[in-house]
Amino acid sequence: MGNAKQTIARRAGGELKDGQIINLGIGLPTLIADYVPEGVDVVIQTENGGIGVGPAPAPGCEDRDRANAGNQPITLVPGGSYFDSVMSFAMIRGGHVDSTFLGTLQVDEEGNIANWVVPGGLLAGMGGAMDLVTGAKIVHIVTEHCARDGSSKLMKKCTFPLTGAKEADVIITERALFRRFPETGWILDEVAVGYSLDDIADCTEMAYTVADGVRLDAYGGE
Amino acid sequence: MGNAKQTIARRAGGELKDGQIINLGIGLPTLIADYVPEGVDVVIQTENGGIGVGPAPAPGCEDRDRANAGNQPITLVPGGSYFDSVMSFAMIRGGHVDSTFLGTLQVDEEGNIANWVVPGGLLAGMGGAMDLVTGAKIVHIVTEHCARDGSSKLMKKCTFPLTGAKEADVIITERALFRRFPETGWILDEVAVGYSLDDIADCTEMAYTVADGVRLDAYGGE
Amino acid sequence: MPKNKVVPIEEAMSHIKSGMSIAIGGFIGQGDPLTLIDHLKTMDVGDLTIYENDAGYRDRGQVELVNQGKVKKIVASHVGTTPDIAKAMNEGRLEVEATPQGTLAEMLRSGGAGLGGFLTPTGIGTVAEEGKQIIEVDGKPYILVPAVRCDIALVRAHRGDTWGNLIFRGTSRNFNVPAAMCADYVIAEVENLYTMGELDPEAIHTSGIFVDAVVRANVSYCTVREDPLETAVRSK
Amino acid sequence: MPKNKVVPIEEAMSHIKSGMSIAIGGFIGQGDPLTLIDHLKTMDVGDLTIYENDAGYRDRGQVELVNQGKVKKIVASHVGTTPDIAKAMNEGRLEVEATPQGTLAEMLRSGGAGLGGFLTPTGIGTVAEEGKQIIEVDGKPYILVPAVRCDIALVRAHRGDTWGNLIFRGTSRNFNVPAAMCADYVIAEVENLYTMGELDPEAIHTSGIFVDAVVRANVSYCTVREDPLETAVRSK
Repeated sequence: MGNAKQTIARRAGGELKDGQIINLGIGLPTLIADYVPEGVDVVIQTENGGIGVGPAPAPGCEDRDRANAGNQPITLVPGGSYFDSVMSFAMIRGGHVDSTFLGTLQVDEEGNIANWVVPGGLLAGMGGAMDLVTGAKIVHIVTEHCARDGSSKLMKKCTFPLTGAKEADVIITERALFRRFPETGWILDEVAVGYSLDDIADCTEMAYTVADGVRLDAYGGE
Repeated sequence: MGNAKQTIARRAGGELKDGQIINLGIGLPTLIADYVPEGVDVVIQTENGGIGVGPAPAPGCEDRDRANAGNQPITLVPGGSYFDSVMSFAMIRGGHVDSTFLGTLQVDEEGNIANWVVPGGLLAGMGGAMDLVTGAKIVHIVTEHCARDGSSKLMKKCTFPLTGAKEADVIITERALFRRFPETGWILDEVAVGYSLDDIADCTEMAYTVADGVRLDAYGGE
Repeated sequence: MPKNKVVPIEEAMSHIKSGMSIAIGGFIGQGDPLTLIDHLKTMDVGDLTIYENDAGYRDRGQVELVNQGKVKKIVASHVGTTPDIAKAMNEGRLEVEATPQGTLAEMLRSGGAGLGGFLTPTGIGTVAEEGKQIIEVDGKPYILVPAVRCDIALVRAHRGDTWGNLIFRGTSRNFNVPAAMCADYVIAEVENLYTMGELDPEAIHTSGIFVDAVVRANVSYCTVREDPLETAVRSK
Repeated sequence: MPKNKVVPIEEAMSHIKSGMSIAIGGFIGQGDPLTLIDHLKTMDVGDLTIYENDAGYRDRGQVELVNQGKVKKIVASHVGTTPDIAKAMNEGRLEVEATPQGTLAEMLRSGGAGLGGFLTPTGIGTVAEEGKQIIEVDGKPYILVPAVRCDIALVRAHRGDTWGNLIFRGTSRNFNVPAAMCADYVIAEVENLYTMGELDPEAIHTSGIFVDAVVRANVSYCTVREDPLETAVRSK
């Protein structure tokens, strides 16, 4: 089954739809590129100024002018192109990116996301995350279910400064998948193999409704 | 001496400074390109999306994709380039164009310009004129001194809808040249050969001050 | 791999319905999407609102749609190159909203960029202020111009690939770039169609991310025909 | 004919004075103008305010100016790739204003485009709202972000001509484009210098209209060296 991060990335890959334009955050979300299902073509936008991101270059073929927002070397697929930061965020803010996948520190009942700064911690900055959660049509939060201290990252109310208010649409952890709709709030749609409904209730602080057709033993069991 | 339009265009050419970026309005202002003084290099921007406009193409070499804002065929000089309308007006509005030369229906004591619509007349539209008078560092009004009915185009107060408020910096007619400074209002700097100070006073409705060193018999007498 | 968006013109244009707003690229004939306009002339739609720099040149271009009675309103910077527009206005058949050219370009771009609007100094002290909010920044007044999103955009490009990456030629780029950004469904007619990877990724003017459908331009509207390589796509 | 703007680096950089605001292009090393930053390190100026996406990468780039004590304030979207910045902040030597990346790009572009500001939905309901005016358009709230003009801009391009037309390469384009638009005096270091007319007029990313001085990039910072033709200009 691999570790939690690979589990999350693989399940997130299953969310991809043919023809979508997606943006993958730094870290865990970048792994999703390895789990694009067969027969699904997605176009990856990188906010530092490229679209149509392809496989990493072969060792020795890296190029300082071809990298992603995490400074990892990239290639472009045929049809990809480069642009400046103004154009990149016109794409993102303007709703031309279908889906973004981002890690988080906290996400809450209202869909608030806090992923850029810990109060009292070192300031790094929000980078492009605030624009991405505002502009992308679907915001996927991909994160381990609990913080290192064992507390739930899926909270009643975020305590850290927000990245976006009411922007999260889907949460994918190694244990469960939730979808949020304006009328219903969070719906628990899938429980990963190895966890029970009670397990999810125990480690989830935010309120949610269990879907009528909730899928147990999900995430592929092989 | 040629006709009034050529006289105006020639004197306007004398205003050009080496290295300036200029934009020439449709009609009379376009003629100024023929009167760039020896040793002065200017770069002509056309608001429909080109910079470095050069001589008209030879007959038979016109190209539908290379034209100015008046749809006249153009060429570009080496170093010139093309861009879209958003970028063009970023240049214009952002103060990157040094000087614009525009014809007018009326111009007044406060530097107000009215050149885009006659009340009750057919609406054409302001095109790029409002952006040009707002954004260009120096706004030159190049116009015949009087309207066809003999009334002064240099008025106490514009009666037509304005193109720009307090934007005119220089007025060049076939009879005189005025410059406006915030503290002084309009200063009469030059009187063309063939006209007296009294002639100018008679055909000018707006208030102005005669410069101490006003140049009489100006505009080159040959 | 990005998707092939080349479709028959009928299919692309079927997205246009009566009452819609349409952004149209071009500048008095330079880069006007005449193939798409010709097709629109054959369609039974009306009550359109059009955002464009102008209404075409002489009797050609968007003015033809006006003469057919398909257009309710034009938002443009200048309609003086198409005499029939003045006639339609005078006869009460058409509303024209004159907008400064730079403001119009920025309105469409802002809509495409997800902004709510922008502050421009252009038109302060003129009729362009009318009905608009004035906001001071550092003591200087600006007009708050709301962004515009359209239902449809029609543009023309010199080169395009099957994903909708577009390259324009000369001064035909103009309003084609902001028009292509601002609409929910963007149709590009391309004069010379390439497969993906044939256009220089450093020199794309409009990314295919903005484009929904690619159709072939009518040969008679192509300024420069490039030698069409016999590829599978282009022989369609 | 456009003017030759190629000048010695000392002459170009002498426009930088203490207390000035400087926009710097680049993205964590991609397209950072390291030649100009190296020169700035040798100059006796301080109290600078820098607008940039980040502070460089690891110990290289703008962070070096911070470590020298030349910088009062950084307005950036992310400074996490340069650990010394956190140290300087904690020790009270540096102020950092975190700004969403898209907002920062648009701030500089707006300043360059003569706009007073723009309305963005980014950051509504977050600290990005703080001290900012909220304006509703069609019932949706937006943050009013004032445009930024800087005294100086420093950028790096892959290709440039002697008038300052610039072409960037790959993802090194990034903030170099808006930075080059927003400043009163714009200095471009170019990796490969061409005479006017050698660059494709359809493929210029930044027009020379925005650029005031062109200098040669240090050879060791050039990603791809093109065969320099022996022209009069380039042999200078």
